[in-house]
Amino acid sequence: MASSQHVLLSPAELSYLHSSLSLTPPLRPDGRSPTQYRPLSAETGILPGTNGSARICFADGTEAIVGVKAEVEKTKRRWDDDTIFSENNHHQQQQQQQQQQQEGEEENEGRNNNDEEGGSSDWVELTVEIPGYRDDDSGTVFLGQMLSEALLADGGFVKRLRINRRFHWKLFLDILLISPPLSYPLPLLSLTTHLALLATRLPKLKSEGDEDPFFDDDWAAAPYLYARDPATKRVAERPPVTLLVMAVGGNIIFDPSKEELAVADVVLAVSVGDDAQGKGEDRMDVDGSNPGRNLKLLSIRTVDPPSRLTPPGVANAANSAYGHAQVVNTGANQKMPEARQTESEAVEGVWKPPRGGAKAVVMGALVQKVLVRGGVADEVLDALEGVDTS
Amino acid sequence: MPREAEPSLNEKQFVLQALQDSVRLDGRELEQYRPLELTFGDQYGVADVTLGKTRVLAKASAELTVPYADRPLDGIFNIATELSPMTSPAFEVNRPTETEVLISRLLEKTVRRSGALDTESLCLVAGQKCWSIRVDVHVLSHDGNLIDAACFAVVAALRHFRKPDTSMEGGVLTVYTPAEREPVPLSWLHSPFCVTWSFFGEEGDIAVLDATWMEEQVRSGSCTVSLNQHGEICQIAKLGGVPVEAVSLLHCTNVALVKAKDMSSKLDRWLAEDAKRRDKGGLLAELSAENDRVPDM
Amino acid sequence: MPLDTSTYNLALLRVDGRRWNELRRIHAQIRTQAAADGSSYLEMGHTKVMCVVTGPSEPGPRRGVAGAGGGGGGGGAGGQSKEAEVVVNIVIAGFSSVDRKRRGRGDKRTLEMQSTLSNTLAATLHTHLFPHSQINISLHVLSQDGSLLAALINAATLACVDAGIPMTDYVTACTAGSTSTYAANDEGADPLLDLNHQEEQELPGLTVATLGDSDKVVALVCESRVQISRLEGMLAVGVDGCKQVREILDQVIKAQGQKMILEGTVDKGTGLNDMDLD
Amino acid sequence: MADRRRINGPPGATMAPVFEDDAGQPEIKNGKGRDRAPNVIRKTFLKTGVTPSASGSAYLEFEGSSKSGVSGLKLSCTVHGPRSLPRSSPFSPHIVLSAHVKYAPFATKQRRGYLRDPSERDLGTHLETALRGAIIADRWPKSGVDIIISIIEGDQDRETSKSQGDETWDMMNVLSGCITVASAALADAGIDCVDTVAGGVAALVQDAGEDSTPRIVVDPIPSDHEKVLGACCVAYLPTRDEVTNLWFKGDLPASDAGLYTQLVENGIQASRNANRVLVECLGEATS
Repeated sequence: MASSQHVLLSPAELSYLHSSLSLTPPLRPDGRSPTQYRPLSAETGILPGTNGSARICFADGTEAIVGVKAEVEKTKRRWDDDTIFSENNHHQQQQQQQQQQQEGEEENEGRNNNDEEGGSSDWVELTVEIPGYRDDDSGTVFLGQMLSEALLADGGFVKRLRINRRFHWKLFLDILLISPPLSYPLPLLSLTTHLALLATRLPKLKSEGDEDPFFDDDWAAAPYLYARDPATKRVAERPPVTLLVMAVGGNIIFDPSKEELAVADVVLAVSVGDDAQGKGEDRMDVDGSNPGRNLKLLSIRTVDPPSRLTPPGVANAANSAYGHAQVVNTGANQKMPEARQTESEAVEGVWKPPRGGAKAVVMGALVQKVLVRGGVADEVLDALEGVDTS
Repeated sequence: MPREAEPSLNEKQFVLQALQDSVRLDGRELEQYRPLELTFGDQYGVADVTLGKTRVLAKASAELTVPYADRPLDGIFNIATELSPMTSPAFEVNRPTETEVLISRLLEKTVRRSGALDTESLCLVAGQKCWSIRVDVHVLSHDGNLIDAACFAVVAALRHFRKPDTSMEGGVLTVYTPAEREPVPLSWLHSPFCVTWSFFGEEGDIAVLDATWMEEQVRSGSCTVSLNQHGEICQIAKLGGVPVEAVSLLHCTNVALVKAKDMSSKLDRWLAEDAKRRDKGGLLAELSAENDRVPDM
Repeated sequence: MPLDTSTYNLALLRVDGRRWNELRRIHAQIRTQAAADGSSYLEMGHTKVMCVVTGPSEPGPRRGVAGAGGGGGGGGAGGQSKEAEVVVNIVIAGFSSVDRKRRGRGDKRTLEMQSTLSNTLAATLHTHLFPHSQINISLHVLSQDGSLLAALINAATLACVDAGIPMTDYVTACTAGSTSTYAANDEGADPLLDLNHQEEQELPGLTVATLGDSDKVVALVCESRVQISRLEGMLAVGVDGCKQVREILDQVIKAQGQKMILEGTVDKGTGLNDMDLD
Repeated sequence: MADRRRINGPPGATMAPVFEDDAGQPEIKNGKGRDRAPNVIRKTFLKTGVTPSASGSAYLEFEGSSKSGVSGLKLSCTVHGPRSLPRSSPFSPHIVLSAHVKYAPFATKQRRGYLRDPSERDLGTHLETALRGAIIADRWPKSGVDIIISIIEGDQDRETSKSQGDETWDMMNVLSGCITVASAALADAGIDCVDTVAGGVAALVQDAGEDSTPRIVVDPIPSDHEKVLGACCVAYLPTRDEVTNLWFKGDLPASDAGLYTQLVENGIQASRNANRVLVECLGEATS
């Protein structure tokens, strides 16, 4: 499932799209504003057989289902972890842990201790299924890696899966795209995963310490993976979301459709998390509206813009027996940094696939636009908060 | 993907029309098999089956390995099918075609899932050591009805096969070479055989057994029934194709039972013949009780 | 955990409280998905499947459709054939069963089901009307509780109706089993209709798919050992079950059609006069 | 998993022997850090034309750290093409680029199988993105080029444990090496590019010690530092001043946008350094 799937658009159509998207404000084919997402309907808890599940339908008909299943797994001992599991050691560990809690999670002296608190990224297994594509297709792998990267980036997520020193939860995330991939499914899959994780509950632990874990049978007592604030019923910390954002001309466009991607200059997938730390009580009380979040940047990936693979248009002037005139022309233009722009402007209305990369400044602007307080990431998280995940 | 040349329209028409009149190109009755031949190899567990021009070779082998973690008390039993380009240009190496997947599934369901081989008897030390029995099926020549031939070959190979004898003493597992101890046969429970029906025509009212390659090209559906000599169905697979009246399917299974019993007795006879041939002057003959009494005479 | 069949003999009730000839609850919906040409959602008891049909359309560039061939039925490669190719793709979600089990793309059981579905549907769809094209059927299994193949066939039929692909009749499927084990040749064994997962594990059973309300069997799959004498009873119950399923599916389609006419999504055509709308 | 084509090892796990450290090692473990200036990349060896049978090829080596038991990075890249596409594939107005990255089974601590795993496929996709921006693809319609990279030695510290999650950071270094070596091999194959693209890595690291503050270093070796807070890998075209691929990972507060910009700038700096090596190497080859 590469972003570079074939787009059946003629050079003339591409050229029209490009110029209309480059206008200020840009004119998108479906009439959205540059930062607007496609309208969506979402529900959670649709699959009783899972620990958490969610389904999102975008208005254009693309639909995804995510199911989360958890299993108890024995934590692997590492070769350099020479602590023999004895009662003595056990106490020591507990003391250390207590001590550590007092000190906050800032400092950890021994490596051993450090590992106790952390987890391994093997504890999460994420699979993406796109109908019609093999699961080892590079595009599918890319999507899966991108989503798991965001989830595991800060190492905080796996900590939630720890049961005790010897056991942990192994979380399986199965992400299914139900509809045919009409657009690059990254935003859809990311939002659905976000909701599914919010709805995920793990059985309540009844055992104590490091004994073999056993759990409360009562599902109603099962705590959420992402704990709710008991008073406000709000989720304190939220799973990350990955936003797809592209630049075309001078404009920045969010949640691009397949057609819009076909003329993109640069496409970025930006994962952001909502940092719970620093989110004080004082900011919660403002009449329900969100006073802004402490966003954090978790990962950025460049998505290969499919525009590079579009067929070029041929200008009337160059449309003679020898098309070489154009190639020579581009060769000369390469000396100039703005070669691409000048080329496309040179012949009005003739599509030319972009060449080269993007300025670091442009990429920076894209990221900035995502992260800025009250920006799109904030909006998306706000909107997702509206979904009932209980 | 390379494809086999399809038969021409005229050929198809000819075969179909002949079948309408209950005539087959090779002069057989509709419910008649081509001559079935079986040759055992020099080694134990090699069976070479020919069914008309179709020829399938199966070889059984055993090796010691670790049982699967989730089934510590069971041995491992696998059937590997290989349809090489030698058989037909439509088959490619390392890329299972639909035919190959279906054949291997059918064999698996017929022989493995029906419990023909007692996998528990393959386990030597629970969770640590077990036999892994593997049957490799090689199709040498493809003239239709691969499934029946392959199934017969697999069953024959497994029943002919002898695995090295082992003993367990004080926690020490010993595997004996054929020279030390005569290899032992597998613990075999029942012998299932596949019988494949082919249906022809829009209505699927002409049912034919043991279709040749040409007939398979023009058939509109097929149904494979696996049965053993005790009259148990091990598997039925009519995977789509032309709709057939339920009553005629019942008739098909009943005829298939007769054919399966026939195959079963044939295989028993061949196995007995082979055993007799091997016994002649064999190690077993020397050590048998009758020999002991010779000096007394 | 062996199924306690002794209780069945006492009360003639099965583990989930059904009688021998009762179907589980079937809930179905069509047109669940706006972007697809046809779509459906089907629940048979706790078995839940979704189906999306795309096409008939121009065969896309040969992508690595799951496994080789992807269960391509219809006949020949899509491009040149005189009939549309029915390409079926089944995704069994990892979370669908009680214990998570991941099935890779090369899983032979899935490939076999794909091929079965493709050939089953090709028998009823008028593929000859769409030469050089492809009908893509993609199925998602969200939850499994027995009778999986039957549910897949039913869901695919519904989605094909929704997609408006001409077909001879409904292909409906259900499972049938028998209370006897393979060894016991007891004559008193009852046939059972519509097996759930537990029954499927313990008892012999078969999946049967029939065309319309005829007795014509399109697909018949039996994967367990059973006495040949049991077959007739099981088959009869199964075929009868298929007819019941057909009625249910027919109602679903009619209800959706009615709704669409009332909503004005489609014009009330001439052919619809005899359909009674209240 | 089901690798039936090769003769695989026996079932049941075998472990490579682990030798105990010399006495006194432990203090070095945490005490010994980076011995380069923050803006200096490791010494790099690059040579083109190493595989005569390929249209283009290159070999790249990063110097290992001075610490014992730390291997450098060794990459070899071959480029096949431009060549005609197989007849079954559809028309393409551009050159079809496919990048294949594979660790040798012995390249890392953990043995790699013969089948590509997700992380290798992921590297391949990143590499494709980085190179596609550099290649002038429309000069070869209906043709394809295959770029095959084998990682002969992965950049890994044998003494750090697997569960420290360092592998993810190692991948960035490997990717930057891949980009540079592939660029050299493409040039060797004579495939037109807008510029030579080179990879560079910058990371925000925290060193051991009570009072150390996070700092930005280029070309980091994860085991040299106590903790890596974030890193980015940049593929950069110096003459056009453009970035073809950006991969960032980590945990940065959004409020501090300067940190991100600095990180990318440092990545670009590292890439410029690598580019100098690249250009020099190509110059040597042609002279």
